[in-house]
Amino acid sequence: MSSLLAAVSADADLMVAQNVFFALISLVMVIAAVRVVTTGNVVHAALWLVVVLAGVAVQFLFLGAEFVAVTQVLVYIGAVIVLFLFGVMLTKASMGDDESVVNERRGMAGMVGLLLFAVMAIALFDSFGDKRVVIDEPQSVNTVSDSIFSQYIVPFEAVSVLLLAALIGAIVLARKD
Amino acid sequence: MDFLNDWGLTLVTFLPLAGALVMMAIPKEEEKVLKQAALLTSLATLAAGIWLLVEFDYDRAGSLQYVVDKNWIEVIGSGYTLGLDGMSLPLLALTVLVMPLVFIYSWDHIPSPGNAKAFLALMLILETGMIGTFVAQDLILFFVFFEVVLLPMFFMIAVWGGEDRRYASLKFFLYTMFGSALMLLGFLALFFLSKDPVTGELLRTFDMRVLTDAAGAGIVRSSQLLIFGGMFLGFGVKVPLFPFHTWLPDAHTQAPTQGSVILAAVLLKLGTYGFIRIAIPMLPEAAEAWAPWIGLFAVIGIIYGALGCLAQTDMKRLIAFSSVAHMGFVMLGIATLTDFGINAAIFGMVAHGLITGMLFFIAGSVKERYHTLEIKRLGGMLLQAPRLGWILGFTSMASLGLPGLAGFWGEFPAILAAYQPANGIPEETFRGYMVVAAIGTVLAAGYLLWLLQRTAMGEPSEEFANDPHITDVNRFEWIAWSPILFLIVLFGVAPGLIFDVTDPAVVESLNNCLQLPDGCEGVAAATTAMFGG
Amino acid sequence: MLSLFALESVSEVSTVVQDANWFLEHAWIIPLLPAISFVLILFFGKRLPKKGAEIGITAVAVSFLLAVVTGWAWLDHRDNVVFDGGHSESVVVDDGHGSDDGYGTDDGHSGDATADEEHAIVVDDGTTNGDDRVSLAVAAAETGGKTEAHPYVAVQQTTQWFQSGGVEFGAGILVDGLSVMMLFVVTLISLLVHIYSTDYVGGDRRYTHFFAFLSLFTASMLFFVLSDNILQMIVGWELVGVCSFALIGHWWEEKPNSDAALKAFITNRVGDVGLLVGMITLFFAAGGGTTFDTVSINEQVVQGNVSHTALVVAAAALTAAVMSKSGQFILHTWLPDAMAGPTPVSALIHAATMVVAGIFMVARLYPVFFEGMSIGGSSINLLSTVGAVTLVGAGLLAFVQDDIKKVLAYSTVSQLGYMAMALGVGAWTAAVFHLFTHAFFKANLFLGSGSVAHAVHSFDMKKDMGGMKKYMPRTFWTFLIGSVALAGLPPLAGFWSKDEILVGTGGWGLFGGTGGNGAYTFHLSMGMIGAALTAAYMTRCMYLTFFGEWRGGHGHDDHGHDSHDAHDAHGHHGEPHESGPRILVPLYVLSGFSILVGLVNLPPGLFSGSAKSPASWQERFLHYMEPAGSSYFPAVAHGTPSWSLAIVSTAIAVLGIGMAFWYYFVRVDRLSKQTGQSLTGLPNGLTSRNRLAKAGHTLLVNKYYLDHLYTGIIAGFTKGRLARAAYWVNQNVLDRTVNVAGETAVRAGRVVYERIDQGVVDGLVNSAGRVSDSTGQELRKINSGQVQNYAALMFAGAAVLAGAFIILFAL
Amino acid sequence: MLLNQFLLLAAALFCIGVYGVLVRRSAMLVLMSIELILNAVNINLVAFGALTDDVGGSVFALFTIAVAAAEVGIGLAIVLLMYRNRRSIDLAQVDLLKG
Repeated sequence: MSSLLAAVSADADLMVAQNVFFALISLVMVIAAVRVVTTGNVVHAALWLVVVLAGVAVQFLFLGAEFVAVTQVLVYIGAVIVLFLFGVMLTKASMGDDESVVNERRGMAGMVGLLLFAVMAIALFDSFGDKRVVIDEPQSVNTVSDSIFSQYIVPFEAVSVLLLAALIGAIVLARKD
Repeated sequence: MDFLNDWGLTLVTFLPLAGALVMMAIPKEEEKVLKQAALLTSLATLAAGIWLLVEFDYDRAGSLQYVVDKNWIEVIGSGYTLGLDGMSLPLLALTVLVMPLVFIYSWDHIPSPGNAKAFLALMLILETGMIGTFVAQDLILFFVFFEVVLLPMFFMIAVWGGEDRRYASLKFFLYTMFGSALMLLGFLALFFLSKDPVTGELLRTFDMRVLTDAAGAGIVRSSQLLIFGGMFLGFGVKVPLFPFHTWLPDAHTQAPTQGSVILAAVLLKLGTYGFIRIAIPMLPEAAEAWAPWIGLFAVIGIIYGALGCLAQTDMKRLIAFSSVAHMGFVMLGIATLTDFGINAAIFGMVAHGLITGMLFFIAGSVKERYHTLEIKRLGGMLLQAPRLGWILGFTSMASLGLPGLAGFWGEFPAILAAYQPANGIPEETFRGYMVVAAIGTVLAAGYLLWLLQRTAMGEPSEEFANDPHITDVNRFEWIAWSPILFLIVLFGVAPGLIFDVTDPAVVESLNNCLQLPDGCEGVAAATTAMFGG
Repeated sequence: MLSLFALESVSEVSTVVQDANWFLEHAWIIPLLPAISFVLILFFGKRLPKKGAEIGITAVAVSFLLAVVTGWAWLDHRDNVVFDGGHSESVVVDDGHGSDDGYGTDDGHSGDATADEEHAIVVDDGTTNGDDRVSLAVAAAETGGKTEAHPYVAVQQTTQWFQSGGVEFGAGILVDGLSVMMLFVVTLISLLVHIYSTDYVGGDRRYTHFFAFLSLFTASMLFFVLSDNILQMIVGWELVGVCSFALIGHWWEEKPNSDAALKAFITNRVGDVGLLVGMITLFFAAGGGTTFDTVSINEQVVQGNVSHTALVVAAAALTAAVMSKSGQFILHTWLPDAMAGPTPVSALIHAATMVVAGIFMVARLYPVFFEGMSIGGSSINLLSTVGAVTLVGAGLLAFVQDDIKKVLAYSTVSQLGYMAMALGVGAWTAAVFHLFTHAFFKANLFLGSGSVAHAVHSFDMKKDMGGMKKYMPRTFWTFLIGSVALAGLPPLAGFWSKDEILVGTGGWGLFGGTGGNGAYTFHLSMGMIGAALTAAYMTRCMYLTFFGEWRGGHGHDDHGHDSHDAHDAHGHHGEPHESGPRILVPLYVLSGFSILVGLVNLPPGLFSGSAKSPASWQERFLHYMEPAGSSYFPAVAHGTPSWSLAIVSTAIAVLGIGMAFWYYFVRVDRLSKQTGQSLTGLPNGLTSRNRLAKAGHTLLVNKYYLDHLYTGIIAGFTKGRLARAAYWVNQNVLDRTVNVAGETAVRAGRVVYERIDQGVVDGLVNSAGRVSDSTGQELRKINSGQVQNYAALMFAGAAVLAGAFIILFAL
Repeated sequence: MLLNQFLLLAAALFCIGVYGVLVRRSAMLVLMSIELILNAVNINLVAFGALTDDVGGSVFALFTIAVAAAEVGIGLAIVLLMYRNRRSIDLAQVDLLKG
């Protein structure tokens, strides 16, 4: 942790506000994420998820990826969450607190999660100890769209086909007959 | 032959996949058409393979031919690079040959629960994966093909397998995935660390030709050892080398006959092929340091596999354990790091593929007739199904390394090579291995003849004495088996057919440092000094 | 003293040529014919009128004729080949050169590829014989002035079989006296056995298979004896082993037969470990890691270019191979069991040919043993001791056998012990000569026993034989000739070869007998004991089989396994009768050989004074067979035969016969007549006699109890306690060890499998799952079918792996 | 700002997501946990894009969002189907793979 603290202090004059804000958002996100996976109420979980997703959008803004942040809000919060809520209603999932929402694997899963985090943290400190992200100006939508439609046109087309396939697949699966 | 040069390998690799796609379009009910389609595809692949074999320039067997080199994933410097040389040629030939035979055998042997379409299509995908692995000359491409093999096999065991199929398939899958993960790490490390031996610049390539030429230049010894260790685990699991072998008996026992045959005939060779194509040429120094350990595990495997065989009560499981012992001989040949030993290893791979594949065919047919593979309950096969019994006897003899049949030339030269391993490897240790391996041949004779005696000789047990289902070898079995039987004899009498092809390629692949008096360590010291680590 | 280095001056030269008589160059045809016959019988045999036997017999007959002609050509070659100006030519063979460009174009076995294999050939003008080189001195002296220009020159034809890792694997033939002799023996006995079998196994359910394997065996054995490199020897060695396996287990329906087959094969495999290790050591130590060529390896050894340690290792390892293949103590136990096979097989494989493969191999690689075992100038070594112990041990065992084939089997073991001992003491020619003579009389005996068994449907001498002389007079006479030859009475074959072995021990110092390579006194005495034993047990065997009254024929059911099929075809159950001509003719031929072949190597000084011209009969065998003076043979010394030794050894044999004769033909026979039964021994001979009361009278009646001492105590003890103890040791210690070793291997396998494999190794895998599964379920539990479980394991595994690599790489 | 702060946040989200995937009995909640994981990846992509000043990171984040939408669509359809067939979306009862 010492390297992180050192780095933070060195950076303090420039980015204090930004860093404080980041810490706050992050804290909220982590708490919300924990609630997503622990709360007994499915609808509450979906709402906590909204908080996390919004936080992620803010993080995108920190990183200067405005377009991504906007898409995040539109697609995730706008569509995906709504989809989830529909799903909750359609499957008549329990709306109230329910102790059994978590299975008996809790201990092991916690250990796995902590272990993973530890490993990643070590790896990250080791690899990117004091790398800095410098955001001069936000990415313009222009650059993003330019590269999507030139350099990344093939993946883009692939994604569109994938979406189409998912669309058809979802219909086929959910169709009542 | 421009077409062949440019498209030959691509054709032979993806033809089965194309066939599988075509089969998707055929309705499930048309079983006959599906079988024809699958067989035709594999025969076309065989034809393409033979064409490649015929046009192959055997005078230049040491260098890659039919090379295709196209950009693929530029970002990471990975290319669509294919090539065929004397090292991969026998294995390619083995693959394209065995697959049609498996399809012929499948003609009236679709295992329960049926669904020929999926079964055959999976096998075709498997074929693409296997051929691709043998011709890929780019690490990422190699890895992709290596992994492509995994899924069809998993499903073949999990869906068409025996009673304990889920357990076996999962074990197979997890074990192999575990190995591949480490292997991939090794590949990545090679990508990031390799330097040009002349200029000292970072190579940043997955091209196996370039990496082989670099031969680990610029990578510090400790890293080399670790990278080799990762590959050792990855390939070793696939081989399977002694302590990593426990998935094999389960997978073999539970897999359907076709799965066992493919597993034994080709899949196990992916691991050993990886050793001789990637691990050793690219990291000769580490190979030298690891060689005594590989040799140790190999000879333990030889004895251990044989002892395991002696304890078995199930015929298929016995054959599966014998694979551990036989692959031990192959690995012993590889561990010597001499051209002689590696030639023997390649021969051993082909021979083991043919012989053990054949044994699994027989086991499948026995199971079909007797509905059991318990050795205790079998007996008198020579009376009830004399031809099947004689084929079992013949194949057992081949498997225990009888001269004049293919098994001998994998086994004997490997033992021979262990007398004098490459420079820099402790000779005394390997001479010890040589003796142990020679003792392994005694045990091999023990368990195979014991199997033969208990299943084929004597009188049939009362249970099966008058069973009308026990018939002799049928037409499809003859068609599927006779090429294998013929090749076992042919390679036994004329081993030069394989040795002449592999020899130049093996010599080419072995880094010169292994031939120097001090072995690789001396050279490594020099290169380290040059690049400053 | 003899020294290796004495040869150095000459043996830069390799006395091997390629150009020779057509038959010598093309000796590879001889094994090829039976090989073709094997394939033909396998595929077409059953459809032929004689079920394939005709193909086998034709092929072997042609091979035999070729072998005879080849042998003739060799005799000519040996006497007349002339060296001049750095190349050799055969002065008598007209087509020797004419065929040069013609041969080999249609076949891979010989041909133009041999050119690069050419050995340098330099003039050997005969003047290089060192003063101290006894062997060459003898050879030179006996061949006379003219033939000094005719050193021993082998014929070699090699072609490249394949190449791997810079090592050339050749295939070729090495034709010299030894291989020519073996060609003759193998083809002749194989031919006779083929003919014999048409009657003996006639009507057998696997008649065709039987002949197919006989052909394959003949081909493999010929391939083996002709091989010019050690790899080819290994190949041939293994192939004859597998034929032996198939033929011992010919009637595999009965478990004892398949057990015997397995035992034979696996015991031989144990020896093969030695073979592999020894041959590989030779390949690297003497072949320089580049050549398997027998001649080159031998030359390197002869020239002293090979480290002594390597030779010791190689010789010791190869001795293990000899012990298994040639039935030497302690690996001999398979050979008596192998009698479960059909009798013709026992005669061909387990008496005359395959079991001598070990002896042949030692003879072929003699320099290795000579140097490795330090045979010259020593008085004991591994090979000779193994041979000596085998010789006496097996001889004792032969006493207590009731099964006639087992008597012969132990006898074979014992005689092989003679050969191994002879090689061990440096008497090369004697060993090979004994191999030669033994092949005939032992095949004769086996086929004779088969003839008897064919008549009485059993091999049990005590229960089913006796008095066969009356029923089968012809078989009786041939068997008698074989027995006398085996017992070593002059002038039959066994005498000459046995005497030479005893001479070769160098342990005899009386009446002008000289030492050979060392003073092997112990081995001489063992040889003497063996001679007495052999004579005695053959006498017993003769009595039990052919004398007294027939004890069979009272409705017993246990036929010898050998003959059931054959019998049902005959369908008679009356008195035994003489066998048919296809059985008798081979017996006549072999009897003839048993009488005569000893004469081909008469010792010097016999019958023709001191004249040692090629026309004389003295030491012809030595002259034509022993490659003394060639570049690939060590400088062995030859003992000088002595009359005294010959007389003593004969006396000992006669003594053995006499004692057994007195016991059976006099005592037992008398008692049989008294009781009216056909007895096989004296009932309670020891205990029912001599109480103190009538001591004096009884003492006289019993001729001072000398008889008692001889027959009752010495012979009885030898025959009873000692032999039984030896047999007990054999059955309970050695055999048991083999069995226990097998059982232990299985048990170890089971333990390894159950405890370690299923417990530890597999357990490790399983516990990896268990650790991550906090509820600590068993492995099956992770296979709960719940995806989340799998996912948990996967993530845990990934985390652990990633962690491991971070620790390894980064930290 | 340090690169690591984003990466660590992402790692935390990822691990929480993994925990959720492992412990949740309701298929719906598992899907939500998967969303957490995907978002963690997105943060990483964008962070690395910002580090190298490359637009590729953002572009791939967009692709991931699209793929995630598709995934949620299909996933929900499967959950629906499961519910229709079993009247439950409890994953503990889904053990078709059980051997």
